Amino acid sequence: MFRFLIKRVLLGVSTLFAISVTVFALFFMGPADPAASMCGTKQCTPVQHERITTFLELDRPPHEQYASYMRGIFVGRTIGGDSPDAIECPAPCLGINFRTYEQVSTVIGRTMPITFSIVLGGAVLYVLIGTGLGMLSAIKRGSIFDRIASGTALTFASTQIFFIGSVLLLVFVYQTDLLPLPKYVPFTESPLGWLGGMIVPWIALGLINSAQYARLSRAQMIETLSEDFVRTARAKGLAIAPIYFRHALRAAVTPIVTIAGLDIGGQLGGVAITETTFSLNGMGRTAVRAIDEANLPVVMGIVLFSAMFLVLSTIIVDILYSVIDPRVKLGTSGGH
Amino acid sequence: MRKTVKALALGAIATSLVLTAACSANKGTDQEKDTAKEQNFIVDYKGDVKGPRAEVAGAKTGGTITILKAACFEHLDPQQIYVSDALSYGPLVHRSLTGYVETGVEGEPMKLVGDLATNAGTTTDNGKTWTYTLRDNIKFEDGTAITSKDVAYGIARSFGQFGVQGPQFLQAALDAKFGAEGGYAGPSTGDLKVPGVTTPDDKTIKFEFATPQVALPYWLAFPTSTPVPAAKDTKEKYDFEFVSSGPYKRAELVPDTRIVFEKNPAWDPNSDPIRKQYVDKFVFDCTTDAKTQTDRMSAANGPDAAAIMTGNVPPDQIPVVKGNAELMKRVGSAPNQYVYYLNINTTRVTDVDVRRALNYAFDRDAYLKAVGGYDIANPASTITSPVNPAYLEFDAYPSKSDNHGDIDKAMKLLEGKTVPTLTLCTANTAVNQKVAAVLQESFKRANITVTPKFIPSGDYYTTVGRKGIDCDLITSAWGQDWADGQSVLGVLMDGAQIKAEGNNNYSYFNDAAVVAKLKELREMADRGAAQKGYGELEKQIMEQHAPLIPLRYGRTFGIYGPNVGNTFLNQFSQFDLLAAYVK
Amino acid sequence: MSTANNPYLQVSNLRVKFETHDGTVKAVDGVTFSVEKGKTLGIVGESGSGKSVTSLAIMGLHNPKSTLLQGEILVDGRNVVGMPDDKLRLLRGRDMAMIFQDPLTALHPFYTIGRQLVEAYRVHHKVTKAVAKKRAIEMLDRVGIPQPQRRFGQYPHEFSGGMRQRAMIAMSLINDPNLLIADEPTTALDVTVQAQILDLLNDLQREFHSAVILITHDLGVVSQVADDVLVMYGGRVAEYGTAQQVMKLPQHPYTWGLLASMPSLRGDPEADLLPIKGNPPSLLNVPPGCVFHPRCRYAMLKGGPCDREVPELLQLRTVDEPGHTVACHLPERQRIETYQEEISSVGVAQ
Amino acid sequence: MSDFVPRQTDSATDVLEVAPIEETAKAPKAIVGKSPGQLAWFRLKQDRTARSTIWVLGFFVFIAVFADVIEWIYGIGPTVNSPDLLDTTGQPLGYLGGIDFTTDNPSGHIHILGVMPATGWDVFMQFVYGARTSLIIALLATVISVIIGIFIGTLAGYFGGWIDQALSWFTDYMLAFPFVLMAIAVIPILNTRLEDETGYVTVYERVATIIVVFSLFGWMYTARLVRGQVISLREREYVEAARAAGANSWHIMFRQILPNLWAPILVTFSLSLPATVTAEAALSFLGIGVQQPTPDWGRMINDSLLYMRSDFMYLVIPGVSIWALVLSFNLFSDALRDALDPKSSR
Repeated sequence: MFRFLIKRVLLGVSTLFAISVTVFALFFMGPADPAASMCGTKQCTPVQHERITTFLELDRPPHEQYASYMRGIFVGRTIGGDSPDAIECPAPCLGINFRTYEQVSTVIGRTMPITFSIVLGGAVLYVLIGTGLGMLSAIKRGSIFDRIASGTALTFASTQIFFIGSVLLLVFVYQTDLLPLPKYVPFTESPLGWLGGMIVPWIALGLINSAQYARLSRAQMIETLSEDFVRTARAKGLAIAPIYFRHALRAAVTPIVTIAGLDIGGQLGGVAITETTFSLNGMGRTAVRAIDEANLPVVMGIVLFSAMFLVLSTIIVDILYSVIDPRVKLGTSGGH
Repeated sequence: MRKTVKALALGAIATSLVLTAACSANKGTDQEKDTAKEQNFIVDYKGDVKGPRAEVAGAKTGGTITILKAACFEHLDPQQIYVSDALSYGPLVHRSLTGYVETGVEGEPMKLVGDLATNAGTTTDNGKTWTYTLRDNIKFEDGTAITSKDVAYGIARSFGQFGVQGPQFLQAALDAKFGAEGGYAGPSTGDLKVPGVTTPDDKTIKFEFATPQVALPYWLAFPTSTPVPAAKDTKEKYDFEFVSSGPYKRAELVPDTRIVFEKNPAWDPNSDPIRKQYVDKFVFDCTTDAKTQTDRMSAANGPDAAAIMTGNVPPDQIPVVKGNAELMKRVGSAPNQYVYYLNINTTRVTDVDVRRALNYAFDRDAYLKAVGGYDIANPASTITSPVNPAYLEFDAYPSKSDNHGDIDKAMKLLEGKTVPTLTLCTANTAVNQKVAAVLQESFKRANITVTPKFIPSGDYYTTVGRKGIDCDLITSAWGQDWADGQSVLGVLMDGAQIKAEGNNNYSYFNDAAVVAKLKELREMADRGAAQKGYGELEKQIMEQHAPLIPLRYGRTFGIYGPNVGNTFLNQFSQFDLLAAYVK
Repeated sequence: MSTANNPYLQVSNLRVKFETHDGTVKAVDGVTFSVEKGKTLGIVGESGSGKSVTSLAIMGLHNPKSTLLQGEILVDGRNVVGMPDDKLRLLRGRDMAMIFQDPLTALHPFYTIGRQLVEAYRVHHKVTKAVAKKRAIEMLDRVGIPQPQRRFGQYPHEFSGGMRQRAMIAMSLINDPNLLIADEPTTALDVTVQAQILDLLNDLQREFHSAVILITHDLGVVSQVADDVLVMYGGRVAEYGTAQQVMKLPQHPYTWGLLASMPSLRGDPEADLLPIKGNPPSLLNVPPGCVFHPRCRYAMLKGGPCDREVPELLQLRTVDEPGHTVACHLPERQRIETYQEEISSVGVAQ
Repeated sequence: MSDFVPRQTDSATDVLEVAPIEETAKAPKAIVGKSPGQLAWFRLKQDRTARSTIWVLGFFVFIAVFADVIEWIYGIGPTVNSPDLLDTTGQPLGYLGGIDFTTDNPSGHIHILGVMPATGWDVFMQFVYGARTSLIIALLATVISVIIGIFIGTLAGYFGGWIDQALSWFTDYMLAFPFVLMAIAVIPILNTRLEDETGYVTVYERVATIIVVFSLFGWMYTARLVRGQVISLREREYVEAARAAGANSWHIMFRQILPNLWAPILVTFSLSLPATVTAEAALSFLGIGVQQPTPDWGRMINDSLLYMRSDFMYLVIPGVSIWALVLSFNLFSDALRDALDPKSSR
């Protein structure tokens, strides 16, 4: 177990390292003149250009830039070198937001709760509802309920969040005022306000994703129900409920946990489309805006952060897997 | 699974029924024409306007006004402010040497008055030397008195790295080497001495220029001249940690999210002819896009009753808003200072008849509808905006009917000529992509082929501002920096200013007679007479040279809450809050 | 063929049909047999012959929605056809139990062996977990699993194939059932282990005195352990009799084929096995007449009834073998001659 | 499901259910005498859902291929300005977004799906040419990514050892990139590399960029799937036989093993195609994608959100088009999976 964890974390770290190198190379060396593209819509005066160049150390060789960036993450650094306006950036320093002169880590810290609220709340909703509906469909396979549920699931699974989200906003928020307008209120400030502000994004995420989870869990459950061990359970004389819940569900839930884990991990790094649809300034939308502004340090920071969540979620899923399925021995499997 | 298809079909039918029911015939609405009114304008050189500002009839104190914004101010560091939202609401916390008094009352002229200074400026030598004396009892939020040194320090700052985003007229006029090697580079170099600026005592600040600068009072109305206490200059963080000199101060500031201003007790109403302090708090909600702003303003529930929006109502909501008579009472709709052009690169399209033909061939109606309709744009025929005092109403290339242009005249002008394929350069945005296609189709009617070239929007003006660019048609927009013809024609049509890079004259129009006339107008001390001159010059340029096609005048179409008193669209096309109150 | 009057299980004219994507499948078409306590019935046939479906129907483990059951299945006198599932389930595991072919998939991979045994016991006995655990360990011990205390807490994947099947057997016998159905219990196991498991089953049957149905495709296995033999083909009974009768004088050409394809019983072990040519019939599309006729070397195709009439299951007339029945159009005399001349003498050679 | 993006996690697991062909053939119910391919095709033809979705998909392909012919018959192109069909706010006059089956209007043409707000362009022609853009991008991107996936998956699965470890690591590494952010960040950067001196990038280059980015970030699930299948096939007898007969690795991989994988690959393909259509639409929603005047459904949705309240039809048409296309693909791939593996769940 312990050896496995170490191996897994090392693999994850190597992935993250490779991603950081790639992203760094792409963003800082991809554009012909990153300083100019960061300069903004107005004309770039030599003064501005030079300032950006010194602050991002664009005048130094790429490997030094990268080394200094990585050093910043672990021990902090001074941005702007020996310029009189140098900015102190303590660890974990992901650089400085060029527009607001905040630390990128502060930007992430501010936008993270928004993304987390959307994603985790939505996930609870769609995993529970989706899985529940799917399981029910599987049990009542072929019934009217199953047909309606499967049809609805397929319909919603084929739509997009920006379409459903916009229609939801139009119908339930703007035109009828039945649901509150999406906005972020910190939970600590007002739990009710938090709930109200998140409800529409959750519903939208819920509609689309629970459709997909319903499809997945229905298929999974049907497959499990045809397994020999379910037949054995019936042969033992077990009643319906323990057959479904103790035997079938337990086995069917494994791949769902895996996928939910990877999904949530992927989403925690920002749900750009959802956040844009509902005008919520989470990490995704912030990153999109930063890309528009060529605010490379912010983009870089958020992309790395997202990648970290993805890598982390694969590790957690592996661990979860071994908890759920005793056949999986952590010591031997290297990955998925 | 195969049975699900039926369920799907049913769902689809049900949905389409709902949708059908939601639609009815659109027969169109008539567009009321608002005639541009000539603006009268007073510059208070004598110091007649004194604090406090007159009470607003019916005004009450207390309450909170919420300002709905799609994004927070780019800057609140006074020396970095240059964008209209910050120019409009920055004065709640920042005072400068001069400032504008606007009342929104029909017929009452806008005034440029002394703000921290007692008057708009005193000059004894036609603009080469200017002296300003500070008012009494002006203080920073911490209670320390504002001295001329603080003002000078602010101006010094604007030379350094914290002024690069702000306007740079003053700096360029004070220091010929500004921005170049050997020029003054701000206080972080350790040198506090701004060339040409002296502070003989704590109350006086003096500006000396090499050439007459009649526009100085306007330039000082920018927060470039906002005082900054040197001890509290936190450099780049000053955007968030600024020290207030106005009636409000920062109570909360979460970047990209939320800003709250509360009353500043150190501010003395008697020292300020521009601002009132009726409202307890201003809350800037920076995460609300124009669509949502419109919806919240339409509903005006709870705190939104005392809110204002800062964006334009999006095109799909305009018909909805216009259909609601009650709501229309709370709509602010007026032309703004922006004018949009299709510049014709005169160095490439040298035949003036082709340029005239392009003007005739342009389908302004199609264009206006493509950019959002007549509520947020007016058909333009001049270079100068109707809100500028230099505006002269004329149309050198009138349409045959309904703003569709005059193809016959265009064809006649082009008779016997072959026009090569023209390259249309425009910034790469969603709207511009559509507009480019509309323009393309529009010129096709006169057999002129245009191919669009989309340039990344971040670099757009840098790219097309490069002399020798291979664009034949270049889209651009211009908003005056101050209410004077010089700030439009003097920038856009002055061939003498054409340089290798960083041009604003995107037509690359250079005519000796025009250059001479512009120089004469620029240096005229009587600005009223100068404005007339600009108008006539403009008419002459359009008729004789046709260096551009005026596309549209910008309009603002916004909504304010029913409980906001004394607000109106100010010169920056924002709802004015300097003397607003909560009903 | 035993002659007791009150067999524990009496199946009469059982028909099982189910709907699939591709059409209706007649998996079992008119099967009759009986088993009494202490006896073993071997059901033999290739895959698709309907033997497993029959056993599932007895247990009531078929899918009730897509499956149609007809006929009568009397378990200790109670007809389980049409019995509501909540009543039937009380019989399952207590009165009748089943051992499946592949213990790896038949045991739940996520629960310990012990937990699954305990569960099986507690379904039918209101006892504490401790009591049930004691019983489970006893059973594990009884089926020959060493260190049952330790094995109790292990997962199926930690067991070897043979041990797993022993655990499966322990689980099925934990409630002391009167009827045990073993569906190819040794197919998935190594040859050496197969014999052990069969021995174990034999021992247990003697000890528990239950009726056993042993389903297999291996006539050799049947000859070792079964008292009676039921040969099934294409959902129908081809031949039915005591093990002795069927092994001594098999009557159906299909049984001959099964015998011939047995490796060990006779002749030269080096000789090739003799597989039956062709594939089992598609139950979607059952051949007319005798189901076996397309593969039958002796079928009377020209003018004969084999491809037109379904043969009845008839008692042998010329030899005195009470209870030995066969469904074949060939004249009995010809069958006996053919068997004696061509099959038993020549053995495998053909 | 990350936001909008290709729900391939889901798909991939589903696909894994597809049984290898041989087993399908041996299934007890199998009808004797038909090859697995014929059998699948037979089942597909029997499936009503499959039949109807094939018609819908065929319709989209037809209009995409014959867009020019349709324009010629219909009489008006996709970008002809008709400002006189709009009111002063730029909204279409008349009913349901300007639907007009007569030519008695200022443009002199019929507009069976109405006209676009702001420009007065004909929505039907936009829809027709939009199908072309969406399908070309989705098809090419999917084909390329599936090919990359097959290649990498086969190499990893066949050779095993360090090659497998390295390629699997690379797959994981590619999967760890946040797709949406990378796409909107990388597409402009790639475009800047294609710029001429004024920063201009042609339509073809832009489309190519999108396809490249989708292919680059879209092959991982196919690779994983193929790897797993190849590992299970690697030890089969006929492969052993081929190896014993001295066939080289390339021959074994691409002649012996791959042909046995067509079923799962076909299913992955049919699942990732709609995912790509959706992803392209989503990128257009974020403002990265094909540009005017090239018609595109995704951008149409993005554009129509601006007119959602005043011209709901304009949102409905591209929205329903994409929905119908994606739904048809999803239904079709379900049916395909059923046909290829009748034992599977549904």
